[in-house]
Amino acid sequence: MEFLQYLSPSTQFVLFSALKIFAVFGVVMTAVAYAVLVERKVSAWIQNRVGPNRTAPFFINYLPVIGPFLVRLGIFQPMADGLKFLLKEDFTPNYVRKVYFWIAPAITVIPALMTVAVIPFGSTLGTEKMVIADLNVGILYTFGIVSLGVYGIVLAGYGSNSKYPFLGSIRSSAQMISYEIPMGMSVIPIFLVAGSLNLGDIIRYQAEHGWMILKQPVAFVIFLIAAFAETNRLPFDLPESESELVGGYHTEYSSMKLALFFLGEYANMIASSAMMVTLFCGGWTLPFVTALSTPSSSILIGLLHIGVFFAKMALFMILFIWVRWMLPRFRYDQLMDIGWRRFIPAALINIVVTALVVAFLHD
Amino acid sequence: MPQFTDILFFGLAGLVLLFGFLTVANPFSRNPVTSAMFLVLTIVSLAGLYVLLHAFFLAAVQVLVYAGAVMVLFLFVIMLLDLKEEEHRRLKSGILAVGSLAVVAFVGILLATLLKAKPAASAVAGRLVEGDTAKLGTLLFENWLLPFEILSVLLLVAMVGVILLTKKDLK
Amino acid sequence: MSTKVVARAPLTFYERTYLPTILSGLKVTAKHFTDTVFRGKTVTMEYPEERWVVPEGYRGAPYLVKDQEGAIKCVSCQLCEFVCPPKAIRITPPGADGAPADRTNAEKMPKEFEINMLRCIFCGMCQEVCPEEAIFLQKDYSLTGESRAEMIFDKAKLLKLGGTHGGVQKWKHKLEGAKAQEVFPV
Amino acid sequence: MSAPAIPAPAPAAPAPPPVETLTVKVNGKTLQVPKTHPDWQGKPQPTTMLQAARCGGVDIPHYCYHDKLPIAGNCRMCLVEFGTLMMDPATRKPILNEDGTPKISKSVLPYEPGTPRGAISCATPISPGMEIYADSPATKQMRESVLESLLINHPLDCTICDQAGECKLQEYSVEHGQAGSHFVEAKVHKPKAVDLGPRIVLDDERCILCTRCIRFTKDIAGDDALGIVNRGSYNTISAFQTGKFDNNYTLNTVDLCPVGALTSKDFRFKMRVWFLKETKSLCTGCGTGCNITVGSREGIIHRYEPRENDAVNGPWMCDTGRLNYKWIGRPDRLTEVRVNGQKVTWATAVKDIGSRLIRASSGSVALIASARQTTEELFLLKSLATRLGAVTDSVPREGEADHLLVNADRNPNTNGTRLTGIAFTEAGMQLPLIAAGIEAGTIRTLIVFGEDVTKHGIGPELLAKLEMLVVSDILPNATTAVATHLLPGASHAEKRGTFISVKGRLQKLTKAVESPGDARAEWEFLHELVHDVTGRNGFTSIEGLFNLMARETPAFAGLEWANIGDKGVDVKI
Repeated sequence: MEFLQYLSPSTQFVLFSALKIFAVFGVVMTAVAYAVLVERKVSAWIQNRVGPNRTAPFFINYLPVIGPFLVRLGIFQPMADGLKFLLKEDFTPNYVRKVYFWIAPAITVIPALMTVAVIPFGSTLGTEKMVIADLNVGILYTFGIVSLGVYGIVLAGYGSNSKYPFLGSIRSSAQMISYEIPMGMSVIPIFLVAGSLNLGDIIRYQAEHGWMILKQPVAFVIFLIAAFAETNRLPFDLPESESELVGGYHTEYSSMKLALFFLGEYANMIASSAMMVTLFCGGWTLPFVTALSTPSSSILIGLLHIGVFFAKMALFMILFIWVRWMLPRFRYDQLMDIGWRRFIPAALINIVVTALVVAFLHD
Repeated sequence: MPQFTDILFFGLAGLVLLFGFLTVANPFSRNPVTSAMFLVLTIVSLAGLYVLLHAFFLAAVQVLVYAGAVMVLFLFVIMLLDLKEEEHRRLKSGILAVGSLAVVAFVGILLATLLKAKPAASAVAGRLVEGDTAKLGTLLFENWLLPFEILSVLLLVAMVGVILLTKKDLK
Repeated sequence: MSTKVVARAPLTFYERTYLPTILSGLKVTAKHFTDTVFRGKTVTMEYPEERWVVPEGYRGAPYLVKDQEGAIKCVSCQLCEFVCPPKAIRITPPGADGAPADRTNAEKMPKEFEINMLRCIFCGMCQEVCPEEAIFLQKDYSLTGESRAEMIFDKAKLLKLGGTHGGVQKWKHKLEGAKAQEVFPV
Repeated sequence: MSAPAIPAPAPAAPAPPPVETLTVKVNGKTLQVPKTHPDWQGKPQPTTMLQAARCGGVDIPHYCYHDKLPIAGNCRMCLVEFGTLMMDPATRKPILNEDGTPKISKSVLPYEPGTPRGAISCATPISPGMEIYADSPATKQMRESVLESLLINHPLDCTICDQAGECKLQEYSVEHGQAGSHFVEAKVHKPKAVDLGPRIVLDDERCILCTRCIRFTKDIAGDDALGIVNRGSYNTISAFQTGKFDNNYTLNTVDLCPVGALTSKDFRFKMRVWFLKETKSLCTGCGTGCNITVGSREGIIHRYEPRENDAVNGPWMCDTGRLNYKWIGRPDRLTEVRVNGQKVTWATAVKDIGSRLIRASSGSVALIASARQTTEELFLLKSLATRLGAVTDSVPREGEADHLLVNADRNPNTNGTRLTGIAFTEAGMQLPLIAAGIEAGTIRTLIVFGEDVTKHGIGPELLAKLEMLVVSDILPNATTAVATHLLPGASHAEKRGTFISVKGRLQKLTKAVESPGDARAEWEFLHELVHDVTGRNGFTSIEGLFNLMARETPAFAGLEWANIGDKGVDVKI
């Protein structure tokens, strides 16, 4: 590691940023693949089924006990799924609007992955901050990018040139715009309390003053439910709603293009989970353990911080998945009603009350 | 790295112009959805320019509000209205003349302003270095509170007007 | 019949928070989850290892059967072909100079008998209609093939799969009856 | 054949003479029934009860009775209970009831007055005031008993019987029979699959001894070949006199046989009759123009059957015509359009022929049509020839006539060639002229439809001299082998159109099966060619084409396709 000393600061910046991007990208992709597995497994278990338990690569025969156990858990299923998506026939119906049909999956995935850039997924590793871009307007960046995600779905519905995808995309654009507002409003009290838009600062604040979820439970509930709506997960998966719209916006898609939509959905879930961990659950910190609530000095503790962060994130992911198999889909008018008539007023009141409290306490 | 930012600036500025042109006069497609999409690209490129100016807040808000919300509603409306490809309109000489006049006038005013502007005019931007939201807030709510409030009242009036216009049966 | 309109009770505030439904949902899913994971209560049948017990009266694939003497029972009357709703059965009759039947006294036997198992809907009409008790729905439940052509079962395959099914052997009885009589004076 | 001809629909036909009628009651319904009906020879005979019931729309089941055969009255199936007017022996006047209706005496057994006595309705003439009880309980019981008796020795092997599906025994068992039988003894087993003649297989067990076949062979075909031998339960049909049953009308006995005793060797075990699509068509074996029903399944013709038309063939047809269908499904049928040996599309070939014909000088074209083509095709060819100034002719085909149906003229449409003007008086007169023209080089283009001209004086060496040889045919032959333009045609079972029999009966063909490959009905491409060459309206439907022809040809004046009907109309020849 000595040679790093001789590099200029900007070169180091580029080098470490690239490293972090690759690492985060790899981790997110893997997490997406295994989130699908967890989804399948959890759904199976909730429904008294077994779930995927067959995929076994050739080398598994050499592992005596652990091998069959891993196979039963379906650990290798994501590889088979990925391979299948790659090898399936990529069918483009001849009536679609080709350009939009092709770029829509990409537009869905890119914002989902870009959101992860500002998440501080650890304290420091050596001297390097464990965040790709330490923006002082981090949360606004996230909202900006997330709001672009809707284009993928809208264009998929438009490009498919078919009625069910179109209905799905119309629903989704309305739904996502509606829920961005309460979501954005729900986080304002956080910044009022923490006094910064920088996500690192917010974690630091929580390490010192306790988790935000305790101080802002209303904001947390609104954010959580809005996150479900933003990621098109049940009970708000009206853009897909298999029972009425066949498959919604991705009805006409197949093969890798379809896979990209799923990738986008799960990447969004991961990003939302990460945001909730950061904003409400203390990020990489753990209360009552001093070593884990202050920026690390050693590599080991740094890695532990990352582990804590991912563990919290995984819990939220499981919540996302669990809710999907627990609740039925909302009706569209109910969805809109909750968004506009419940959450927006609630978030507004929350802002006002928090602002008053903060103002009086400061005085 | 001044050269690098310069390259970025000219690249982004070029993109803004290109996408802007494609928004209004796309030689390849007369599809309104395509125009809207190029407008989104224009807005995103513009946000890139803001980032170059270190106005991160503005950049984020630009993307969030215009690209993320306003343009989605535009698309929504275009799709719901089921607009077909625009028909080729014949340009009438009168309209063409008025249009050209407007362009010339606008460019003229712009050039005049730019020529008059002194480098020191970017002092405000200098104060907002690193896109500090706190400073922006102070500026907005202390120096220009009245215009800000007037603007918000104006928007409220517009909203009320829209509700009045769309309401079918008024008592 | 008169209709009675039952007024729907208004939701209480507690109910309108959706919390009770969410909690009861959580209870149900959590119970099933723990049942599956910790008590191993699953409804899944892991197919190649565990086999399904075919219930009585199950309608599987129709196959041709032979009688106890190994003769083909089908006489190519084509009633099954006629009655088959999806037109899955295709019989080629022997024609005037076809091979003689391998069963005494009944002069006719199908030259070719094909069932397209991809078309077959396993309704059992062929079995119902067969006057010779020559076709029976068996208990097969996993008919698979790698090509469409493979799923068109010909006479040899149907007979092989069908096996033996005894019966009254009416043609044999006819012949025995004829033999028992005096020689016919033509 | 001496069946009365159905009068052609003529607008000014005189009103038919008044028919003498009798009043009878069938199933309680009073009917006016003609006093006489034509018998099998067409002579008027007193109306029978069966015919009277038929006039009232009541079908009395019967096996041995057949309209066109002498009455035998041996199957007893048509037994009915009936009653006659009770007559005062002194005054010979009907005795009346108190309410004024005549008294009816039901027929009863003479020694057992309580038991109704049936009469065979096929042979009992009606008398005035007679009442026929075609569905009384007594009649029903008689039918049940007769059927049970007929089925005593029946083998019940419908599964392997070719008659199944059109078997009167099956039909009546369902309609009039009962499910069980009182007969418990062993059945009499008779010979099965007896080789009765070259085209007939006999299954004696199934025979109900109605003797329809015997009567037909003796009285209609004039070949007293069949009879019943042995006694009692051992009665069997046999070709007892000559030992062979091979006249040209044997297969009619298969149609006549109400059960599956007589079956056709040709159709034996070939297809169950309920699969056959029945299409009304014509036999093209000779000039008689017998009406037939084509039985086909999925594009394969399985049999011809005669279709009753008293104006032409009655209910019969000859064996030669009946078995003359196998060439239609031959694998060597012409299926490709070829120009100079290259496979091309119809559009290309027809365009090419048309453009060449337009350039041909008047008199340089000759056209040989076939009297096996439909009248519409001959008409199209004639209009082509007229435009080109071409010599036209057709090929005569003669054979031996017989006493019943077979005509000496073996062409089905000789009158069509005459009436359309392809051949005027004597077919084949122009053939030597055409040969000479080709020899001399004046005829440079020859159009041949459906004939092998190498067998009719225009040899391959002459054909080689031609600039263009357009040949349309169904099967390959020496002429099609040297054609520059080869157009695969359709057989009569694959197209629509009309034929005119030697007696001037214009009758319709209906399409039964699809043509193989690219083969097309000749009129379908001829109308395009005629349009290309003459510029006249090419009708894309056979109806339009026929009506155009009828307007332009004096012999067909006033005819329209829609008015021809299934049995045809007479035209002036």
